[in-house]
Formats: sequence, C-alpha cells, structure tokens
Amino acid sequence: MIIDFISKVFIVLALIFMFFGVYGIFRFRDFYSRVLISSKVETVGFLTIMAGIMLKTGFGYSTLKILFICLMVIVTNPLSTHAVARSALKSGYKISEENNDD
Amino acid sequence: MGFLDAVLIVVSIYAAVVLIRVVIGPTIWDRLLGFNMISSKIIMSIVILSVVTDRSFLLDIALVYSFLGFIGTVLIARFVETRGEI
Amino acid sequence: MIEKIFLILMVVLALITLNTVKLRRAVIYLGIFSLVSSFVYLLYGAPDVAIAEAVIGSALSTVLYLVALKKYQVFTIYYTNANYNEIHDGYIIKGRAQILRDVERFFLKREMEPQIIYTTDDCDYVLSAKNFDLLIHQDYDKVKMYGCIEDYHVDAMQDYVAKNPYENLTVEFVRYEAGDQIDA
Amino acid sequence: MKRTFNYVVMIFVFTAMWIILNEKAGPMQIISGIGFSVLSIFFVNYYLLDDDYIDSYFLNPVSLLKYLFYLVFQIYKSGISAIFKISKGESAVKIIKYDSCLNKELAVCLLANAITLTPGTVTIDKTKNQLSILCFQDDEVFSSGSGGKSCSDFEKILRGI
Repeated sequence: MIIDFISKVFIVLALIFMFFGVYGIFRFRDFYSRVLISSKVETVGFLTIMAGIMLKTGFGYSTLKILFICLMVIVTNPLSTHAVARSALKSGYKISEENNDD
Repeated sequence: MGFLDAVLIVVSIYAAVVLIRVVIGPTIWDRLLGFNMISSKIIMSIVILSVVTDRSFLLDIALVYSFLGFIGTVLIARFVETRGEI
Repeated sequence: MIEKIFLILMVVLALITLNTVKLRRAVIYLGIFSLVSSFVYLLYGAPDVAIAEAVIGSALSTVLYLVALKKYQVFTIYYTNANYNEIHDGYIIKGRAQILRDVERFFLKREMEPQIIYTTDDCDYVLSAKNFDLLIHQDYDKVKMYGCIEDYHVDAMQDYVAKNPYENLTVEFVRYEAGDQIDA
Repeated sequence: MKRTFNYVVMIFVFTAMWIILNEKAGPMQIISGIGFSVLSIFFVNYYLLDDDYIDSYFLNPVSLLKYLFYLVFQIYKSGISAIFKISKGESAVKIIKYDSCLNKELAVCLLANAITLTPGTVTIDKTKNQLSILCFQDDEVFSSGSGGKSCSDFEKILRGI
C-alpha cells in the first residue's frame, strides 16, 4: 500500500519534470539553450518514471529488463544530443538571442 | 480508467506538443532535437503500456527502440554536418 | 482515447510530410511517422509487426533515403547581416529577408537542396574560415553575394537577378578565384 | 591469470543478460547462455577488434557501480537547478575548454558522457584529454578547475576504472 503510494508520487514527479522539459523548448529563443536544457531534463524524467514503474511492478524479471533499458538510455541519449549540438556548431549556425524590445 | 492510463495520455499529449516545435522549428537541428525527444517519449509509453496490459514481452521492443532512434538521429546529424557525405 | 491521440498524430505527420518542399525535412518527418505508427501497431496488439516497422521504418529506410539524397546536390548558403542583432529566432520564423526567400525558391526550382545557415559571425571571418557555395551579406538595403567564379549556378543566379531587379535592394556580386578558399 | 579472470567475469555478465532476456532461469537457459557468450567473445576476438582490447577496455565492476550511483545523484542535483533556469529564462551560452587529469582513453570518454548527461552542459569536442564544453554564461561548475590541476569528484572515481 505504502509502496504503491510512493510509486505514484515518483510518476507524478516525473511528469512535472517532463513538463518543464517540454516548456523549456518553447521558452528559450536560442537553439543552443534549448539543446542544453530540454533534452536533458528529459533524461531526469525518464529515470524517475522508470523508478516509479519498477516500484509498482515489484521485483521480477521485468524489473531487471527495465533497468537494462535505463542503462541503454543512459549510454545512447548523450550520444545523440552530442551529435546534434556538434553538427550545428561545426556548420557555423549562430544567432543572437532575441531582444526584449522586439 | 486507471492511474497509468492517465499517465499514458499525458505522455502522448507531451509528444503532440513537442511535434509543434518539430514543425515550426526554424532550422533542421531543432527538428532533430524534437525527433530525439519524441523517440524517448515513445519508449516511455511502450514501457507503461507493457505494465498496463501485463505483457512483459513488449519490453524487448522498447529495448530495440532505444537503439534505433539513436541511430537515426546520429545519421541525419552527420549527414547535415558534412554536406551530404555520411 | 489514447488510440485517438496517436491516430490524429499520424494523420498530421503524413500531411506535413507530403506538403514540405525540402527533402531532408521530409526524412525527419517520416522517421517520426514510422515511430508513431509502430506504437499504434502495438496498441492494436501486433508486436511482431511493430518490431518490423521499427527496424525497417526507423533505421533502414532512413539510411536508404539519406543515401538517395546524396545524389541530390546540397547548396550551402551562409547569411550574415551587418547589424547582427536582427538575426534571432523570431526573425527566422516570420520575418525572413525577402532576398533569401527568392534565392531559396530559385534553387528549389533548379532541383537543388538549399541549406541556409544563419550566423552572427563577421563576414570576413566566414569568407576565410568556412566552406560555402554562396555567402549573402546584407547591410540594410545593400546586398553582396560572394560566389566562386567557376560555379555556374551562381552565374545563373546573377542572370536571374539581372532580369528581375529589385526596387528597394541593390544586389552586387563578388566572384573570387577557386584557389583562394581551399587552403583557408 | 588476470586475463582469464576478465574472461570469466565477461561470460558471467553475458549469461546474466541472456537469462534476463529469456525471463527464465532453468538449466537449459544457463547452458545455452554460457555457450552463446563464449561464441560471441570468440567471434569478437577473431573478426571485430584487436587482440589486446580486453586490457584497455575492461571496466572494474565495483567502481562502475560506484560511478553509476554518483552519476544518478549528480543528474538529479543539476536537473533541479535546470528547472530554476527554465523558469528564469536566461539564454546566453559560452564554450569553455576543460583539461582533464585522466590519461586513459576510455575514462575520458566516460567523463564526456557524464558531462553530456548532466543537464546544463554538453560536450562538443575532444582532443587527447581536452574537452570543449558548451554551458551557460554564469555557470561556475567546470570553469574554476580549468586553470589549475585540481580534479573534480568524477575524475577521482573514474581513476579507479
């Protein structure tokens, strides 16, 4: 009972994290800020939601599988973000951030 | 409708909102960023779906996804960087 | 409920993919489309079809489309502005310099893929350091275009601008020798 | 002797993965798992990589676990600070150079991975053991250590790998 409640708290917390990640890619007016913030808050949300689901299902083979998925995402997610940021920087894309007196 | 069903709907609404950035994003790199985010949200919803319907073999598909979305993003990013030579 | 959201997403993505002019954008939209569609297959209880769709649609067809796009020539255009505070996100989305829109339409008509890169770097720095096909430098209503002297696409562009001149813009072409850029 | 021990650890890890993916721990699964892991190690040794990769790419499992726990703690710490940045909406970025005091190739790559994984910093480039990092204008996390010889906590843990 108490474990069920804790897992619900975890999942709601993850949804709040992910909301900030989605809000961040509309809030910032500069590509490099977006790539810094948004897709990483994503990782925090992912880990939290997986922790909540692992608590909910209890210990078993599926828990270990979800742990394996988490490990995979920890390895591959930074690589894709790095590829996108490096590709933009090497091509020379650079804009100034939007002024407030627009 | 249980708690996890509601979570699934919220995650899919997030994916739909990220799609707006993919469509209006001024450059191609914004679109790639959105692609990355949507693919991680799809992985999330597959895991939740496997818990909701109690079918644990769906987790294998999530595992395959976490490899493939990454390969697509890296290939397109390298393609754009080197002007057409992968 | 959940099926409805993803089905609507699929329809929207398919329409966007059909309507876009630039091919590399279409590849990205198709990747998202195949991700969403294989999740829909999962929802209707077909995990074997879903795994095939994930492998083929997301990885294999992306590679195939990119290899096909290699044949399609990419034309790199750098855009710099003298008062560089003007180049920001909102400007790129709505404003867009008129000259850029015309250049883009011109190259799309000649079946080439224009890739426009906005930068706030100095014009001279881009000239010396970057590898480009066409550099557009705008100073209010004076526009300078730098292009290689052997590039016949830039010749065609010059003819096009000479035929339909602008009323409020003065366009000037600067051509350089090919050897100057390579060692930089 | 050490080489044989490394092979035994690898076979153990691969068999554990095989059992997890099969969701069953009978004798049939254990035997086939050991067989497949020996086969895959043999295949990699002969066709894919050089012969001495196992010495340079072997990770110590204990320090790897320690590293993972510290990494998760660090991710949450900077994730919460990233939320404040999002609500404030500041957006100036800069690129700094960071000289790490690690000299193993794999450890530098793991450090770059960890830097990209924590919110607020993205690794752009790597030459030898110098990393180019994209971060916010007013971040002081890594810029203080760039001049001196001081190691961050990450590097202290990564040295044991």
